[in-house]
Amino acid sequence: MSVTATALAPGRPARATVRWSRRAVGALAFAALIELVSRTGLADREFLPPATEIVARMGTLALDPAFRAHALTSLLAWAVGLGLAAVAAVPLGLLLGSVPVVDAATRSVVEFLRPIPSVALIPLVALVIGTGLQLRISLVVYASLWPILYNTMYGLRGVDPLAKESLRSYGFGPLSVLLRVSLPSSAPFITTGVRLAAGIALILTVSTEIVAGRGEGMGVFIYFAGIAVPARMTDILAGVCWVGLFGVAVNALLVAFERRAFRWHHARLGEQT
Amino acid sequence: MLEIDNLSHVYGAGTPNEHRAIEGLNLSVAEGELLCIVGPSGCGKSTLLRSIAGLISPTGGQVKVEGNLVRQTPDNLAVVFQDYSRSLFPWMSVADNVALPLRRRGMDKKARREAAMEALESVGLSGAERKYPFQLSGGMQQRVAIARALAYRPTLMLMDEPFGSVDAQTREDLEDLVLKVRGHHQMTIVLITHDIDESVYVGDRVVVLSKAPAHVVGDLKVDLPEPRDQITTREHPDFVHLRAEVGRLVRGHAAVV
Amino acid sequence: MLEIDNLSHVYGAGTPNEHRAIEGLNLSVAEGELLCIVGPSGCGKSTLLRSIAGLISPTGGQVKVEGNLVRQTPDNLAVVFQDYSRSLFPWMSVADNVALPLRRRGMDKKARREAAMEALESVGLSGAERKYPFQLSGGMQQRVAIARALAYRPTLMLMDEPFGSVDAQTREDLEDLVLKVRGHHQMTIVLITHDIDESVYVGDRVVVLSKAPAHVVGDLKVDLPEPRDQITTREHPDFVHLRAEVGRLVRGHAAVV
Amino acid sequence: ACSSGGGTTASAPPAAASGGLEKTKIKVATLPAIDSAALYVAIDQGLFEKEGLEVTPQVVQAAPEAIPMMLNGEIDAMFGNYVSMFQAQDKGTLKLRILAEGSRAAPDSLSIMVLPTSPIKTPKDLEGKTINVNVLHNFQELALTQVLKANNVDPASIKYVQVTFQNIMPSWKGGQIDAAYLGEPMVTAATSTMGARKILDPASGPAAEFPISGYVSTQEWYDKNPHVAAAFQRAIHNAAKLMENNREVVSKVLPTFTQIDAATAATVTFPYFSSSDNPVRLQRVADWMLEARWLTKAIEVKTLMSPTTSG
Amino acid sequence: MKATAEVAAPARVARRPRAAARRRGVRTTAFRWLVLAVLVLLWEVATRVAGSAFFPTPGTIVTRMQAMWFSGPPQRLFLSDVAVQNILPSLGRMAVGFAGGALAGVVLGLAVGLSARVYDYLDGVLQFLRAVPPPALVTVFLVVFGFGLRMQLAFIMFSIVWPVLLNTADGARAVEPLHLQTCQVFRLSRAERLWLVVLPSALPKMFAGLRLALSLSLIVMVFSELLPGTTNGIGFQLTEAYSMFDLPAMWAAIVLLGVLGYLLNEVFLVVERRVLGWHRAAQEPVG
Ligand SMILES: Nc1ncnc2c1ncn2[C@@H]1O[C@H](COP(=O)(O)OP(=O)(O)OP(=O)(O)O)[C@@H](O)[C@H]1O
Ligand SMILES: Nc1ncnc2c1ncn2[C@@H]1O[C@H](COP(=O)(O)OP(=O)(O)OP(=O)(O)O)[C@@H](O)[C@H]1O
Ligand SMILES: [Mg+2]
Ligand SMILES: [Mg+2]
Repeated sequence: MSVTATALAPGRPARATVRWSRRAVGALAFAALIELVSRTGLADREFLPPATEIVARMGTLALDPAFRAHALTSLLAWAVGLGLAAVAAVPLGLLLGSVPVVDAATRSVVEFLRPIPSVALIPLVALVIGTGLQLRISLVVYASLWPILYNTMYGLRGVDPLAKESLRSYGFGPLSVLLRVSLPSSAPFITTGVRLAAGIALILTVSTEIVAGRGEGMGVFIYFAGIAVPARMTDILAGVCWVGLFGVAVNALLVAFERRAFRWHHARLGEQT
Repeated sequence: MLEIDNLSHVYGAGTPNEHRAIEGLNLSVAEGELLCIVGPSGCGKSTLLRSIAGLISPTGGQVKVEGNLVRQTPDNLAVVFQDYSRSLFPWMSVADNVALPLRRRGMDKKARREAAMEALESVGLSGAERKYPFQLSGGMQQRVAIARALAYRPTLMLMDEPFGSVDAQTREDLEDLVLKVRGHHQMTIVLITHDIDESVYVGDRVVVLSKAPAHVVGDLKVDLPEPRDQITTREHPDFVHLRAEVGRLVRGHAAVV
Repeated sequence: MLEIDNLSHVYGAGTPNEHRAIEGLNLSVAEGELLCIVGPSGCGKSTLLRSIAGLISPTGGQVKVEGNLVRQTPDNLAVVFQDYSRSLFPWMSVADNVALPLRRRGMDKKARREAAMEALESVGLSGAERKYPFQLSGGMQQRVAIARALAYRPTLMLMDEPFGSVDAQTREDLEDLVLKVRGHHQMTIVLITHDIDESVYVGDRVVVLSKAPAHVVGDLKVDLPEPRDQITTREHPDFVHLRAEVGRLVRGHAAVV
Repeated sequence: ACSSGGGTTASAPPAAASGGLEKTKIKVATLPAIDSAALYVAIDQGLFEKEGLEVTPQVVQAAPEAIPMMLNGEIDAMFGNYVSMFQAQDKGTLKLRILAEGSRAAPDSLSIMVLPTSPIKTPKDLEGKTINVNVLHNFQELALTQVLKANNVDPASIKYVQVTFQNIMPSWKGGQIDAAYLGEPMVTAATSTMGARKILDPASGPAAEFPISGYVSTQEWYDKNPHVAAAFQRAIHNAAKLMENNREVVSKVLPTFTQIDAATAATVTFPYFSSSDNPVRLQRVADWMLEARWLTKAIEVKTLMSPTTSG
Repeated sequence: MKATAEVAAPARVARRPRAAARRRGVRTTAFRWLVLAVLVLLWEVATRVAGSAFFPTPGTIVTRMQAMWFSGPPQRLFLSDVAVQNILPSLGRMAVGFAGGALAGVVLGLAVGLSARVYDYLDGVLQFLRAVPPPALVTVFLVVFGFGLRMQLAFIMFSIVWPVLLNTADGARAVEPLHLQTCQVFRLSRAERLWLVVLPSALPKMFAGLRLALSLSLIVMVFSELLPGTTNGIGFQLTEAYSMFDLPAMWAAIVLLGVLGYLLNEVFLVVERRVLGWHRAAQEPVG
């Protein structure tokens, strides 16, 4: 159970079964809400089918090899994009976060580039590097770079100065201090950045496929379901739900990783292991 | 070994919270000497220590270690910080914390580990090496910080109230440990303490600082028979005399009036 | 006032780092009493304090404050933590830090501010109220934490090595301050210290704990003439005797062997 | 296969060999819409093969997206609507070459429709109303403007909003657009399932047989591959001829590249597929665009077109 | 007199570092502009050499921006009608969307970060929603929120809430345990703990999220202006320009977005510096 619960509402940590059943309750409540909105006609059923139908369709889609191929392509683009973003953003964040001159020099450029929407870039990127998987991947990298970069930079700021001084006093240079103190100390927050980026990367993969998609991909599947007459809303939402579920799974994996890798962090904050 | 020449430090110059911590402080420490610094709370002792370690650049005067002007941290220096709990790395086990600086010594993993274990044992912490700092009591954390500095075998060791959080017996043991290590490894040690008895017992010299802005108001040579001993030394008439002397000097400059 | 009954606490039960900190500890403190606790480093003193404050739930036994089982923090309780620097809020000025708990006292802003200023003055920190904790020396931060607890006017005050980082003179002044406040406001105080002289000087009773797992190995009533005085009390033959007694008990259970 | 001409593939018919094709494999971007059907029919019926060409279609969502692909050589040619193409030509984005005409609006293949309950009864009622288009400033607007003028309706009073294909139905039913500008197969679907009423045919009167899209390449590509271009044009025209009287060949290919199922494919109204190129009718599009100030200068369409080589 | 001399001395000492700091500030600013100027120059050269219609030169772009947006009367800050009709509504949408999303993110983030129970109930659903690609949900948004502004705002909020939420939750969960124990000891109420302790210590991380959300809101604003029913806005102009192959206009919109992003970020940093003053100071290595 989380720390602050101990602090704000002292009590025993909930057991894993309780926690999972709570999650199930949350998910069911959400599904029930959609079911209700759809069945009562609050929203046009044609455009927002009931949850049960969506879930049923998800089941049949899972067995459909064509859909699985779509999913696999998307995941590949997602994984490569996110990986590249992390590999680029963490060192960059360390550099910008620890050398103020570089930060100052590049800030105008970085802040100028950041708010440029990737849709606007699609034709330009397509022209320069082509329209295959590399287009998707580069857009994914472009969008998911920022959360990791910023969380790295802000994470560095939160490092206890005394911890840094300790290492400095033993004659370690700035680089060692960065790698041995600043990086581990801000690692939990950087990982939060990666979790954020994972979500953004997923959204971007699918969105790019929807906007510029051809070939394979979940987005392509969703796009084609959308241009059918009438639009196959159940297909769209079932596809979307698979994407969402994948997001949940990725997040759960990352959280589990955090718990293992940063035991010191969670334990110190009072979490019971 | 260490020369401090007309040192001054002003915090937050130009802000409403401007504070002159040190002003016109002169001090020199010979090789192998163990200098104790006492002075009223908030007078500027830690500031002085940070200047020596090159962690802050003083706003005036200069510090020389082994003849070199201190601009960044001098080589072969170790510091035991007053705020020991924050100076330990929470993501490392106790053993790793102690072994970390030894990387600078070019030791391999095994050698580092052994040195760390030895240092931990010397401060009475064998058995705690696998724990994380937050799993230790305050006094144990302080001893980890001491062990880290000892394992490093510095030529100049700066200790800021290093025995403040341990019980009387352990404190005496640690005092003797420092004396022993100093003898073995030819260390120069600057030790800040509030315990007047301690300053006289471990010091070759005791320097008393004034209240802020700090400067030297007393500099006493401690000429007690070596080796020192917790019982006989403390009963020595010179000890009693020196301790009263230091006490008088400190009391003349206390923080609460 | 305070009843501790067969208290035990095990950290990390079932893990490789399992540690029995307290076992079968019994203790009771009367209303208005000032109890000093001494014991070897890492024996479990802070753990005991946390149990009394309801910050951890002990794995065995029970703690009662004013007859009520402690499940969460009892009313009108103040703690001065051993890790004082971490217990101050870095985003608040010193005055705000001290005034913070007074919100629970239903005081308006002005009254809170006045009470805070008064408490700061009593610990020798008037003039520092606008500063932020990181702008203070270690000893000053510790005094802020003490001022915060004092301003709160608790009926039960728990202090974990509260005077560890201040100079000798200030320490004596603070000891007298605690004695004075206790007399004025009918506080019950539990004070952990490593300074044996201090424990005898301020305490009505001194309890000595064994090394881990901690339990009571000595419980001495201090019957020294009131009011106590830094010079005459410390010269009193009973003082000298008691101090030797406590010293013997502690030494029998030191951490470094 | 061989990169240079000569049609060395075993199955290459003699016609190809004599044509001296510069390359035999080409990629063409198409849209997942009925208008692209000629290309698929030509593939399906082996018409490209007969010319010694192997054509790979690449479905894209909209023409603007294919232009970068064409410019960086990922594709050889593309199927696109003239309005976009002429705008690109006008802005210098592209040096255009029209390889073959593609589709023209047939009666009832486009339609302005309203829901059964709507107060809009005549074209005149459309004044001041909101109508959806797929993309602003495109052929839909261009054609409707002419037809409205012919019907005495002020075209400037119409509010066009851009609504993606998928969202036309919800916006229409939700009342956010007053009348829907639909193409096939939505016209058929809206008529049969919702009882929607037709108010106006945007492909009538002055805009009858309005040319919508064609197959284009860059001028540069055309200069390098004149024989391929000619062969391609022949195959497309031949496919169009085949399709003129034979719904079957079209219905058969529709489900392979659009989201139209076989049942719908059998009933929808097709556009006209051009079996020859006609600069005159195409010039109309450019002229209207200039009139609407969508072009900065006049385009002489004839200079962009290839000589018709098909029978 | 002695007293004056004593007062004067620290003042003299004081001025020095301050002036130095100012000089440093001037130097970095100059440096920044220099870097920018060099990059723009390179851009100009590169686009001239390439000569591609897709990549107009910065000169062309700026001329176009000026003609399109900044050719208005001086009393309207030179904003043209086109600017007033497109840039202002966009900024309005963005501001409301950002405010709403940020608020929701902070509130939800605190709830999730502070209460294990709320975390358990909401975690799954929130993580699910976070991964859902908004473009695929346009139809659902349309059905639930209707056309136009409401849907655009919902869209922006839905997209930017996540960085704020996650970072706030992380910050709220990472509060120094001893701070919370201090609160507990002094029996501070829930609200006081939240307001006086949890919030300030989560602020630095929250600001990281807010800063991300700020430029994200600019991006999503553009996205939202591609949604059905939009009739104005920078995003609208951008797509219109693209569909007409008016590449200088498209680049003008891109550059405008970049400039807006830069300016917003500078404003943000000023606010951050004020709010997090204590944090910066406390983190600065002494001296
Ligand atoms: N970062 C800072 N900004 C402003 N003032 C500071 C800062 N650090 C220390 N000071 C001030 O400088 C003075 C000296 O501080 P220092 O920590 O050197 O004292 P000290 O002698 O070590 O005291 P103690 O024995 O209590 O640890 C104090 O009055 C303190 O308020
Ligand atoms: N969170 C924890 N997890 C595991 N072990 C712990 C934890 N906290 C304390 N301990 C262990 O419990 C024992 C008692 O700790 P405690 O802090 O109570 O000691 P103490 O008597 O206050 O010592 P000191 O005088 O050094 O402060 C120590 O041996 C310590 O290692
Ligand atoms: Mg100090
Ligand atoms: Mg303790």
